[in-house]
Amino acid sequence: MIKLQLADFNIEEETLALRGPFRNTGAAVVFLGTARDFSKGKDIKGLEFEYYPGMAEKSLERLRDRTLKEFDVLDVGIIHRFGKIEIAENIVLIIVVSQHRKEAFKACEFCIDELKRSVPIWKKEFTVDGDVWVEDHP
Amino acid sequence: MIKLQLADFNIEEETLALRGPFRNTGAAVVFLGTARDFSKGKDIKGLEFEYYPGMAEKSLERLRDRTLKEFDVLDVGIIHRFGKIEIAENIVLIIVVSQHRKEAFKACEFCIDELKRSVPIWKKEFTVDGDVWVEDHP
Amino acid sequence: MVNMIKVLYFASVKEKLGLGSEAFEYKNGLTLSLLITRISEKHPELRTLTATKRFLYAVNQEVSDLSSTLKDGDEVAILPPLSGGN
Amino acid sequence: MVNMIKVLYFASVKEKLGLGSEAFEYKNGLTLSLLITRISEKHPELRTLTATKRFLYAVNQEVSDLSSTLKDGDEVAILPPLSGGN
Repeated sequence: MIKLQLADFNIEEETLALRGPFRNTGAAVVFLGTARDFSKGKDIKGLEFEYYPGMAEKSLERLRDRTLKEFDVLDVGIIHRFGKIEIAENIVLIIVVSQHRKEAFKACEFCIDELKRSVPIWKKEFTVDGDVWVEDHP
Repeated sequence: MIKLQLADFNIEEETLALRGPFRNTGAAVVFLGTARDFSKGKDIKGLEFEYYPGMAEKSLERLRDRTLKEFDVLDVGIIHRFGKIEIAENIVLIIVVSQHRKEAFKACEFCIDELKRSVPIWKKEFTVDGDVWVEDHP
Repeated sequence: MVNMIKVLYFASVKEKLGLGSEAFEYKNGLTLSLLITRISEKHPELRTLTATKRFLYAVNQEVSDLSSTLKDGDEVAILPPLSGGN
Repeated sequence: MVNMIKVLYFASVKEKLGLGSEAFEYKNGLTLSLLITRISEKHPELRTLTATKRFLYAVNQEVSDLSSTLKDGDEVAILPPLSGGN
């Protein structure tokens, strides 16, 4: 399950949907990325995300496929929001369901690291000193 | 936040409650443990959890304190259910909120590993061959 | 003067004994180790359990060494191998 | 025959140029590298951006080497350093 959406998401509903078909799920590891009010010494008032339509979806699908291939997990879901996002709001959700927890932790961390590295999504920070497109990997 | 409860829990609500006071939360890592229908070669029909009242709560509080001390995270929540649990139902939820994700992943995995090792909670598996208290570490 | 120790049983032990707790009396210095021996003598089925599995013992809800000395009113718990989580 | 390449701009580049996409015409074999040079000549402000930052380039939504040869109708995208996630 891959989604690029404007709307917020509900962790409970998304996790339940991903686990739905599996009675052999023993573990789910969820990563939630949210908008912080402070980053690298600057106060942040809000964020905006832009993506490359078409390529971003393909990159996310590829990342999901790769995670399923490289780790012993049952399913992977990735949701990334775009548009304006207020402080404390949700940005990104990654859910990995598996039989055993070790693989789920590894796969989930891999997924968010790779997303930041390879998916064409850009973040703009609104700060008191002006608006800046973030162009370094955290 | 530490809870030992009979009732199910909602991941969204618990995560939101834990993140509530923090505007500097950039990451939440959640571990959800659920009841699998299969374990070590046996079909499982259901589970039951028993705990040592008083000591289990203290162990969970201590585990939370230790996680907060050893990792650079903002807060940790642990919920473990007791009583009878059906296949596919939730068992345990660990939520770690932090400014950065690496620490949240490490802290969350530490927390579930330690919970299994040190908190006086016992699991009984109902199988086709009879009921068994599980007495080995997964 | 007679001292009392409360002993709690959980999970497999509770089920095997059909008993969640019981009291043990003693007159002079008692270690956790000696108490376990007395419990095993009273419940021979427990001897098998504790010999083959990695049990822990708690005194007043703290995991304790077998050499610990007990005092009147202590709560001792026999903890079968833990299996919380999922 | 005149060939056309569609070029897409995102984030900081789009904002700097005030432009999300534009078309480039060419008559014979064109590499991605040569196209980037033409873009930089047309938009000098982009030269600074690409010189100081780690940019990627995509051809038809696949990250591509600067040596790639382009063909009529290709979609080229200038990708500023990525910063999705949180």
